[in-house]
Order: sequence, then C-alpha cells, then structure tokens
Amino acid sequence: MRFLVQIVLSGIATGAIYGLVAVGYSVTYATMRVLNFGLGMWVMLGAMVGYTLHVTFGLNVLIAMLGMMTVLGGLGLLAERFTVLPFVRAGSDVWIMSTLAVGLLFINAAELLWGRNPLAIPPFLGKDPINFAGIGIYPQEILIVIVACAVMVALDVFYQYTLLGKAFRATASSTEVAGLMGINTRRIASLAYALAGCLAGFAGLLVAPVTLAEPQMGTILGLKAFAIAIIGGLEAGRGIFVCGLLYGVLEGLLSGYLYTGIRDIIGFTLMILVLFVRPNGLFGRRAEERA
Amino acid sequence: MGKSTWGKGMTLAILAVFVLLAAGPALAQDTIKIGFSGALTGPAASFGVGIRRGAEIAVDDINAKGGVRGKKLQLIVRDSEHNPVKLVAQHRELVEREGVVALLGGTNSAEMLAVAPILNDQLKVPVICPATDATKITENDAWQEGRDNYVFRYGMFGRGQSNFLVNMAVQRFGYKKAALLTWTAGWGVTGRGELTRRLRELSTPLVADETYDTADTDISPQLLKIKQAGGEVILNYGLVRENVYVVRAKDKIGDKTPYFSAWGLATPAFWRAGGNLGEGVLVSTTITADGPQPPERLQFLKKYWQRYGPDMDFVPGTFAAHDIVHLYAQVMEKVGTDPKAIRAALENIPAFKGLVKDFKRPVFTKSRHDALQEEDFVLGRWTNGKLLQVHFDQEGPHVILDDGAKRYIDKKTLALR
Amino acid sequence: MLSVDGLRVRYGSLEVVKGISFSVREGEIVTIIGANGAGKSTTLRTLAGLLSPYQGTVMFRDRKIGGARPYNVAALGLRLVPEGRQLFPDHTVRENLELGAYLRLWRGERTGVAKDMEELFELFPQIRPRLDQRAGSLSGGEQQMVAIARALISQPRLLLMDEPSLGLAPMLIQSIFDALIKLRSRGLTILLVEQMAWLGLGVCDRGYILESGRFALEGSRDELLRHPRVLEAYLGKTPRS
Amino acid sequence: MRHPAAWLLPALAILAVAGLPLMLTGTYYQFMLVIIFVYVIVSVGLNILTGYAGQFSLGHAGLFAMGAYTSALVSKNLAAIGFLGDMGLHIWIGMMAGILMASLFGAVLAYPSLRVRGPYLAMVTVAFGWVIWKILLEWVSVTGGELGITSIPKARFGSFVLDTPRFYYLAMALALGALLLQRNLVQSAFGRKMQAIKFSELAAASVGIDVYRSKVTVFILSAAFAGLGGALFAHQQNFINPDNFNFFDSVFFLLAILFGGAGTLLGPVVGAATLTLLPEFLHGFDHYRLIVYGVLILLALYFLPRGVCGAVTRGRRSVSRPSSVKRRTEPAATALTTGAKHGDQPLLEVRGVSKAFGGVRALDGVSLNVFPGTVHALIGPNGAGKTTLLNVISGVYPPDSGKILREGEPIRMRSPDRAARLGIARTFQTVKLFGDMSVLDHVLVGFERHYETGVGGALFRSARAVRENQGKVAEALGLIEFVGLGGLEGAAANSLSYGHRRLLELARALAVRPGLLLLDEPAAGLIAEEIDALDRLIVELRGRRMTVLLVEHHMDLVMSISDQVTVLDYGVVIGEGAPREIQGDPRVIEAYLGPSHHHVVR
Repeated sequence: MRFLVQIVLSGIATGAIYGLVAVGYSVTYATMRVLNFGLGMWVMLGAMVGYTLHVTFGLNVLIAMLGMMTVLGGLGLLAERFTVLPFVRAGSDVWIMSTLAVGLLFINAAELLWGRNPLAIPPFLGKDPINFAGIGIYPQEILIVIVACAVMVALDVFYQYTLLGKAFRATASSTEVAGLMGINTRRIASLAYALAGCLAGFAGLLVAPVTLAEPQMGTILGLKAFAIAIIGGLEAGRGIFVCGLLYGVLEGLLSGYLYTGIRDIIGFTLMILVLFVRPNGLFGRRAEERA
Repeated sequence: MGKSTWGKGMTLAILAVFVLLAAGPALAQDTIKIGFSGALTGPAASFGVGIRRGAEIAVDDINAKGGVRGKKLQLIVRDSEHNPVKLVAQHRELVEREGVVALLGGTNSAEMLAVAPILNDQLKVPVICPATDATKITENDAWQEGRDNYVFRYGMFGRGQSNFLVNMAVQRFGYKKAALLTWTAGWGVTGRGELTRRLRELSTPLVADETYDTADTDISPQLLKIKQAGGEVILNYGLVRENVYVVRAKDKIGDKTPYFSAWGLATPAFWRAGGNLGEGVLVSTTITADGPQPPERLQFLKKYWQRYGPDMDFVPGTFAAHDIVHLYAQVMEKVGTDPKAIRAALENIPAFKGLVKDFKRPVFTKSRHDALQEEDFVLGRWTNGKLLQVHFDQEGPHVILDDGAKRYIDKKTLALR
Repeated sequence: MLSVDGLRVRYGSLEVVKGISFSVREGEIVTIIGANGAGKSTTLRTLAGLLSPYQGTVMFRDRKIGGARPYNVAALGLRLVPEGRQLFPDHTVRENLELGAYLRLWRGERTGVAKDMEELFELFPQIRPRLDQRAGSLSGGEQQMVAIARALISQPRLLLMDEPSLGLAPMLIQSIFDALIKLRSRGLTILLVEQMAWLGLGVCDRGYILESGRFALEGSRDELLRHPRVLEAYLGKTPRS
Repeated sequence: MRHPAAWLLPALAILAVAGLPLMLTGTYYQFMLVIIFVYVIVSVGLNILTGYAGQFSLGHAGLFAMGAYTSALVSKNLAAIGFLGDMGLHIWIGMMAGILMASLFGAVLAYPSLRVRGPYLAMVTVAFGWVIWKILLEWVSVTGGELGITSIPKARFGSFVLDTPRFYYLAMALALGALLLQRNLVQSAFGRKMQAIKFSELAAASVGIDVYRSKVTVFILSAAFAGLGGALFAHQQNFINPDNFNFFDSVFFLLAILFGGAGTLLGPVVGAATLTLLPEFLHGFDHYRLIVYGVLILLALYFLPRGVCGAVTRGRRSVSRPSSVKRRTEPAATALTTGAKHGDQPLLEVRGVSKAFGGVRALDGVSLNVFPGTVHALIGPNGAGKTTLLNVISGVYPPDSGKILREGEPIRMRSPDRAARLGIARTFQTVKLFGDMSVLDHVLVGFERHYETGVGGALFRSARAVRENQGKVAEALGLIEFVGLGGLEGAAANSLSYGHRRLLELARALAVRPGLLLLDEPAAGLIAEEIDALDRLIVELRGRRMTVLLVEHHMDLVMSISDQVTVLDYGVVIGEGAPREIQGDPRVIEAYLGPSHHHVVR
C-alpha cells in the first residue's frame, strides 16, 4: 500500500509536467493548425535560461521565471515569423521539419552556452523531503503539481473570461470569421506560438530542480508530451492535461509493478491502440474531406 | 522570384563549399598522426571531451620536448555521435585518408565491439581504449583465435570492475544480501550480467534486480522494491544524470542503503549535479584526482585547469588518454611508425610510468590486452565534493581528508565516523 | 462611401468576377442579385478582405482597401455578415456579440457596448433569452439574428450582408427582412447580396443583377422588379425545340 | 522519340559510380558509398509512401530495423546449426526473411496509421518506431540490447565472399534495382493510382479506387524496401545495435527525401547522398554540427520547397509518354460503348431518401427516377440539397433513411469507390483534379476498375502490364480527343485553364465507362463558348445512350439539353417535368425569386 501510494504520488508529479508541456502543443494547434515539433527543446531552453537568471545571476526565482518567459516569448515570436509563417502561407506542412530544425539549433546552442553536463537548480521551496507514514515527497514535486494545475486553471480563465482569450478561441474556430470581427488573426497566431513556447519554458524551469537541466532533457519529454497531446486529442486542453496526469501514473505503475524497460513499449502501444479506436484522440472531434 | 533564385543559389553554394572542403587533399605526412573518434556531442559527450583533452595535453607535452623521432605528433579527432556506424566509418577515414598510425578508442562499448573486427581484419592499426569497458572488446574473435589483436585497453573492463565491486561489497564490507540497480542502456546491461555472475560465484544472494531507464526521473519505486526485498547493498552501473535521480530518490524516501557504483560516477559532474546527496556513494575507478596526490598528477591537473578550467568531466578517461599518448610515443620512439610494429611492440613493453599507474610489469602481453587489472582498481568515496580514495586497515575502510585526518566509514550507512 | 471600379477576382485560373464597377452612397441599401455561381459572394468576400482582387480598385471612405486584410477592413467600419451565418458555434451568444464588439471593447467602450446590446435586444427580442447558450445550439433563424447583431454592435459604417435568407424558412426570412427595413430607417448603409430576387430587390433603393461575373442590368428598385430579364436570369431562356 | 542522350547520361553516371572503387583506394569511400546505397533503398521506399502516395511516416527506422535484425538473426542462427551454410544460402534466406518481416510489420503499422491523418498519423508512426527501438534495447536475450549483434555473417555465394569491393557492387545493383522498381511503379497504373490518392482521396475514390486498400499496399511495399535496406545494412556492417534505428533515423530518412525532392525519381539518391556525406564534411565544425544541420534544413525548406531534384526539373513532369503510342483515329470507341438499354424501367430510382446534418434536414424524403439514355437535370436554389443528393447517390454520405435502386436492384453504397465500381461516375462542383499529374494520367486513373494487372506486374513491368497499359493509353487519347482536349494530353492538370479542367474531370469520369454519369454544376465558371461546347458534348453523350444526372444553375443549358427536370427546395421535391413545364411553375418561380415583393414592401 505504501508502495502504491508512493508510485502514484511520483506518477502524478511526472504526469503534471507531461500535461503542461502537452498543453503547449494544443495552444498552437487549436489556433492555427500548427504544431511545434521541437517543443521539447523549448522546455530545455526554459530550464537553461532560468538557470542563468536564477543561479548564475542570483535573481529571485519569480523574477527569473518572468525574465525567462520574456526571452522565450520573444524567441517564439521570431520563430513563428521566420520558420512557421512562410510555410503555412505556402500551404505546405513542412513546418513539421522546420520546427524540428529550430529544436536542433536550440540543442546545439545550449551545448555551446551551458555545456553538456547536467546543471542543478536548487528547489524553489526547500530541499528536504516531506515524510509521512514512510512516504516521501519533495516540496518541489508538490509545487509542480499545484503550479501546473494553477497554470491550467489560469489558461482556462484566460480562454473563457478574457477578451483576448475569447479572440484566441474565435481564431481557432474560424480564422476567416475572426478576421471579420476585426481580430488581428496574424497577431493571434504569433501570440499563440509564443505562448506555447512560454508554457514549455515554464514547465522546463519548474521541473529542472527535480530532473536537472541539460541540453538533451527535452528530447524524450517533448516526444512523450506530444504523444499525450495526441491521445488527449490536440484541441482539448483540459483533456490533454488529464491525460498527462493519467499517463504519468500509468508509467509509475508500469515501472513499479512490471519493470522500467517495458514502460514505454506498453505506453506507446496503448497510444497506437487508442488512436486506432478513436482516430482523433480521446477528447477530439472528427473532420472529413468535403465533397 | 529573384529572392527565391538567390536563395536556391546560396543553398547550393553552401553545399558546394562542403564538397570542396571534403575533396581537399589530406595534409602532407610531416607529422605523426594519432586518431580519436568518440562522442563529442550528445549525452555521452563528456567522455569524449575528457579523453580529447587528456590526449591534447599529452601531445603538446611531447611536441614541446621535440616530438617523436624529430616529428611532431598530431591528434585528429572525430565526433562519432555515440553511433557505431559513424565510428566505424570514421576509423576507416582516419586510417585511410588521414593516415593515422595509432588510435584512441571510443566512448561507447557498442562502438568498439563494432570496430574491433574491422581493426583486426582490415585496417590493422592499434587502438587503446581509455573508456569502454565491455570485456569482449579486447577479448574479441582475433584474441580467441590467437591472431594478432589490435585492440587494447587502458581502463576498467567489465569483468574486472564487477569482480572488484562485488568483492569489495561482499568480502571487504561484509554485506550478505545484494541488490542490483542498473541502467537499461548498453553499459548498464553488460554490468548487470557481470555483477550477477560474480555474485553467483561468491554465492551471495541477489535479492532484487532493478533497472532504470534514461527517461526515469523518479527512481523511488525501484528503491522501495529493493528495500522491501531486504537488500543490504545496492550495486549500480550507470551514468551521472540517472544517478542523481537515484540519490535524490533515496533521500526522498529516506533510504540509507549503502550504494556502490561503477566508474560512471567517478566524475565531478556527479557532485555538481547531485550536490551533497552524493555524500557517501562509493565508486570503483582507476584513479581519483582528489585528496593527496603524487607530484606528476598535480602537474597534469595544473595544466588541465590552466587550459580548460576547473571542471574535469571524466577523470579516469582524461588521465588514461594522457598515458596512452605517452605509451604510443614511447613505443614509436623505439619501433617507428608502422602500425603493425606498434601493435607488436605494445605487447612487449617491460615497464611504463603513467599517471594512472606506475607499471613495474609488462603493460600488455599477447594474452592480456587489459593494462589495468582488478588489483589496480581503487574505491573512491564521495566526501564533501571530493572523490577520496578508500583505504583499508585493521579497523576497516577509511578515507584521509585534506587536513590529513583519518576517518572511518560506517558499514551500515557509509557515513564517516 | 464605397466605390468599386473594374473589380476582377480569380480563384486560381477561374475568373469569377469579371470586371464590375458600382458604388454605394451613404444611407442607401444597394442589392446585388443573381443566380448561384454568378459571383455575388465572391464580390462581398473581396470587399471584406477575405479575397484579394486580381484587378480593379476598391475605395471605402476615401481609402483604398483592395487586398487589405479582413481585420484592417473591419477596423475601418465595414462589416460583413457572412453567408451561412458563421457564428462561433462553441462560444455563447453573449461571447459572439462581444467578439463582434472586439475592437470597441479593446478601446474600452464597455458601457457603450452594453447600451447598444440592449438596443439590439429590442430589434431582435429572440436573442435575449438565449444569451448564455452555445451559439451552435440555436435555430437557423436565431443564428441569423445573432449574426446581424454581431455585426451591428461594432457600429459599422457599411454593412455587407451575404444571402441572409439562405436556408431559412419563409416565416423567418420575413422577420429578418423586416429587421432590415427597420435598420434602413435608422440610416444604416447596407450592401445586400441575395439570391431571392424579389426579396432582395424589395428592400433596396437600387439594385444590380449579376450574371456570370458581370452586371447584366442595373437600376432602381421599381425598374428592376418589373424587368422580364430578372426571371430569365434565374430560369433561363425558353428552350429550343 | 527519345533523344539518345537521355540514355547516355544515366548510363555514364552508372558507369562512373561502378568505376569509383577502382579509383579510390582503401575501404572508407566504399564503406560510405555502400551506406549511401542502403539509404537510397530505404529512401526509395519512403519516397513511394511519402513523395508519391502522400502518407507521412516518422517510423521508418523501425521497419529498417526489422529488416536488419531479422536478416542478422536468421542468417546467424542458420549458420550456427549449419543449415545451408556451405552455399552461403543462409544469408540470402536471412535477407528474404528480413524483407518479409519488414513487410509484415509494414502491414501491422499500416492498419492503425491509415485510420488517422496529419499529426495523428505522424504520431502513430513515431510511436511505432519508438516501440520497435525500445524492444531492440530491452529484449536483450534476442537482440543483444544496446551491445547489439556481432559477427553477422558476410554475404557470399559458396566460397565467393562478397567482401568490401564486391559487396559494393551488390549494394549498387540493389540500389539501382530499387530505383528501377520505383520508376516502374510510378509509371504504372498503380503508381498513378497512389499519386491520385495523394492529391484527392475523394476524387480517387470516385473513379473506383479502394483508397484504404491501396494505401495499405503502398505501406507494405514501402516497408519491403526498408526491410531490404536493413538486411543489406546488417550484412555490410556485420554488426548492428539499436543506435541506427531510433527516432532521429526516421527523421533522417524523411529529411533525405524532402531535401532530395519528394515525389521525384532521383530525389532519394540526392537526399541520401547529401545527408550521408554532409557530416563527413563537417569535421571542423563538430561543435556546431546541429546548428549547421538546422540552418541547412531551414534554408532547404525555404528555398528548395520541392527539394533539389524538384527545383532542377521544375515543370518538366510527365509520367506517361503519349508520343510512344500510336494515336487512334476512331475516337473513344470502347470507352463510350456502355450505352444503356432502352426501356421503361428506370436506371436509377431514389426512394424517400432523407439526410440530416446536425439538425438541418438537407434532404427530406426525396424520390426521383432517372430513365436510361436520358439527361435528367436537378435544379433548385442555393442550399436546396442538390449536391447532397448527388453525394448520397455516389456513396459519399450514407442516407439516413430511404433506398437507392439501380435497375430495380437496391444497392448499398458504403463508399464512393463502390459506387464507381457499380458504374456510377461523377464530377465535382469544385473541380477535384490530381495536382500536377498530366491530362493523360488523369484519364488513365479513371480506368481503375478496368485494369487486370496488379502491383507485381507494375513493379516488374510484365509484358502483360505493358501491353495493357498501351491499350489503355490509346483508349485514353481517344477520350481526351472526344472531350476536346486533344493535343493537351501531356500538360499538367494544374496548368490547364478552368474550362479545360472541367472537361478533364468529365473525361476522367467517362473513363470509368459509367452506366450513370453524375455531373455537379459542370458549367460553373465556364465562358459562353465553353458552355456551348459542353452543351454539344452532353448531347453527343445522350446520342450514345449515356444516362446523365445533372445538377446545374445555368438554366439556358439545363433547359436546352434536359429530357426531364426535378426541382428541389429545402430538401423536398417541389416540381418535376419537362423543361417548359418547369419554367412556368409558380412554385418554382417563388422558390427562386422569393415571396412576391408585395408582401415585403410596405
């Protein structure tokens, strides 16, 4: 029982991060049918830039967080303008490759700027684990779950109750009609891309005290989050987050009760099966070619 | 329209430049070339970079003293990206296009397993590995068939290291029930097999056999299982990042089980990333750079710090690469630069004074291509940011601190008394 | 207010609008009628910035808007009520109206918008009880009313309406057109595109008949209503025997 | 007539490549070139799938791995038990097994993949590749885990060992073979079919192509190439481990064909060669390797959107060569013989068909009869449900209720391709053509249900397939002549004028040899002269006893050629009869012009 609780708790912490990154995919997909295939590298970049601001420059963690998100947001605007927009305008889907290429650039840049060894970022709240009834958990892990949930709620509030959020949803529903309302859909698309980058970076800095920051940290994380975004059904933000949590717990159970090596095999096979049964994800909707 | 033509032209031009670069003739042979191909980028990069730096210092030392037979040494480096196919291709290129006469081995056991038969059957240029430790790299087909074996090693080898770790845990520390916690990637897999074999040989029960994956950030389930199974000691084969997760998970669930690790943790990167959670971890290695050191090593360290800064990524490999270059220089001074002659001569070096070890016996023999043996390995303990060598006396294992104080190790928790 | 000169629009190699010129003066309703495929919607979509003209100029309140982006056109006060309503189906009715007033709300005219919303409820009383429902769940007629309200709340200078009768039952069509007549009496300028000729011509001051991308006929309401060519444009010439 | 240089150039190139080992000393270049050959083979497979059939795969490394591991394990184990080892046959058996295993997994991958599209498809293939890679890592007892499989037997015939230079020629021959098969396939009926699917699945289905089955076939073919490449790779390296079969290798393959030019015959060669050699040229830039890669990818995507080969051969693309076939003088003799029997029984009966889309009733109990050999027009105002009815008849949507009968037999139409196979062909309101495929190819695709040779014949260009193809080309030229596109057969469809596109779509539908032809607004967007030509064409078809159901707004045309007119409004039939009756029907007039204006204006 103790064992079960421990792995479920650990799974939830991992899953919250998966969910947070995965939601980043949906932000861009829902507004402009584009995915940032290199999003994992933005996670890494968030951790790295956060390391510099927080550890190297010794800035307060909140200020470092804001500073990092400003940097990533700016990069997001640039990346959208130069590596996504030209291809979307041309109506081709090679942005799959171009966004991946940007990710490669990031990995290399990070290796040059921050070295290849894992960097430690001190936990935000305290580094001693909390122990109760023989079950241990780090304050940072609790923080991750709470903050990730808070971000999801904030995102929801943004979408549901702010004018800009409503404009985001309108653009997602129909770029054309949103334009007729006077909404600058071009700007919304850039903002969405930047927001996705910010979210990813935020997740990166949040998780780095637990996972360490290093140039390769985003590769697998990005891919898994992508898988989760797909299972959730790219446009359903909340569904994706829930999927992330579930997937984290599933992973914990698999490595706890079976063994680690089989975790991804079962997880990804399950994902293929889910898509086989529901081609647009668990929470997605159908689309067809019209005659 | 103009823009796109211009861009097309530019892209093709860049390609053309690369083609020209490649087609450029190799430099004239006024130097003696030594090749190294290993991972310089990606997750295993710190190994390759460490080896490269150790070798660079040695090459410059030798050249400053006039080189070998009046010729300068030159180190040619390639990035294998941790990929055996790339490494094989680069070995061919180093030998055939660059004309290297001797090689330093790669950073990944699979790479060396792939290239060994090619070196023995086709390229016939000797290689000495400072890092890769699968036993079969040196004990390859040629070795088994008694043919000329071009593959040597100057570092840990799997069987020796596992024997050393298990012997230490069982015989010197006296643990009765062992548990394994190994990395699922290549190095961990061989280590797991070798450790299991040695435990069986010593009839020590293996109560838990857990693994962790590159993507595992929380290893507490595995540790809990080991705890439940009653493991008295955990034997580990893995690299820095995953092991930071291990010590963190141990801290999280309040687990104090003694932790013995193979030499993947014999690098300051472990402490930098893990901090004092790494305190007390015992690591098998060929050399520790901390604590009291002989003057030659201090000299080398000084050169290293001057040139590359205070962080040494892969201590055993960096020192080994330095020794290997000197070994080659010594041999080539004697027999010249024919690779076949170098190989033969390597099996007949009566003695060699290296930084890792002062050999009073032949470094290699025909049947023994591993320079360092079990008895040459040392155990280190992570102590306040330093990997201090563990010594033994009647009272048990102890380390000597910088101030000369002798502190004994508690066998239950590995804490200092 | 709006003047269009020699407008040509193409989809790829298909030329749909083949050089039309017309104008709309402040305060009048102008109707363009024509059979399906004549190019009516294309004309409106081009004016709203959804399509780029291949040739020709479009001037709106002394500014050139041909080829401008839809949000820039909308900011000038030209509003299109698109064919088939095109509400945001997952937004509530209230949100749809807010998005209609996006630019005004962005400028901070919160109270003004609220006041105008009340006025719109008088024009379309059916909307008020539906405010917090998903727009997609409304009936076709209600959706059309919301669509018109969504355009009106932006305080447009010129309203473009694309086939407001499409897919609606005759009863509902009647109430939509009644609303149009009320709007005209308030001095709103409207450019209306309608397939149902008698309906469209009935509310206008002037009209144009579009046939295969060209104007076949233009004139005042009464001239057009009596013209035999109108029927022919829809049901063809008498077949040869 | 082809210019002799057309043969000379490739022949010289092949000779040059074959001569390379003689010029280059040492094994390094040969080793690299063999790797390029291997990657060419895999890329050819992916090119067929992605470049020609338009299906993304980011899991090809998994299929590549299946070939490599199967071949390595089978040949190694056969050698261990001494089975056929003397002859060296165990290696060839291993390679065959590798190809088979990869094909099998291709099928396993195809079934779930093809149910999904876009990013979902990308993810399924990524997941597949990932699972295979993980299994290679984890199933240590079989695959050796990360340390891989060593001492994989060298390829040999008896005692004739295919060592480095000899293996070079084997790999070169296989790579050339792969390119040849690719060319054969692309230029065959099957190849045209898969390209058609890439551009429009609906239009492809409308001529009777079973889209799903074709896609699975392409997937399996593509996997077989990947398997061959993998098997070759294993026996070249004599060592394999999972490092060459992970996600980034899948990206590499995709990048190779995108860079070289997806959907071009030589794209795989250019892409595989460039990307394999590039890192070898970057030794000085090891630390900036990914940056160089990234920048290069971006530059290539930005400035060479169709890849290197696409940029070079821009606009010169004609898959079939009409010039090699004698033109027939008699137009369209076979294609148009499917005239209907005369009779009182309707060819097509629609009985009480209803169809709703989310609460809106597009069709509400519609019934109508189309008699053989007549032109039947379906008119009505915008949104009346005409196109919906056409879509129901052609199997695009299943009706909610009601029946459709053909010659008195009820037919269950599950899909458009089934409708086409029952002899119901159609055109579309917005023309749906196959991108830049030639006019001739479009018509040849239309013959889908009349081909007898399959994929095998296509790959190996069997005599029967060639003969059949020639026959079809002749027939197609006749049809092209008939609709008035004579002389344009080599032109790319997207270079045609709008009117010509409409005619081409008609020719494609006629190639189905339909019993019933559905035309959805054929006159939309046509100028007056083109409408007259269309008018004459339909009359000519009626003269040949073709049955036509026509949706059209252009009333002059409708009234002049129709035998019967049905008027729909709000999904209900409001009038039916001869053209002259319809024109005078007040209900029809009101449906079009709206309620009389007296009600509206106060």
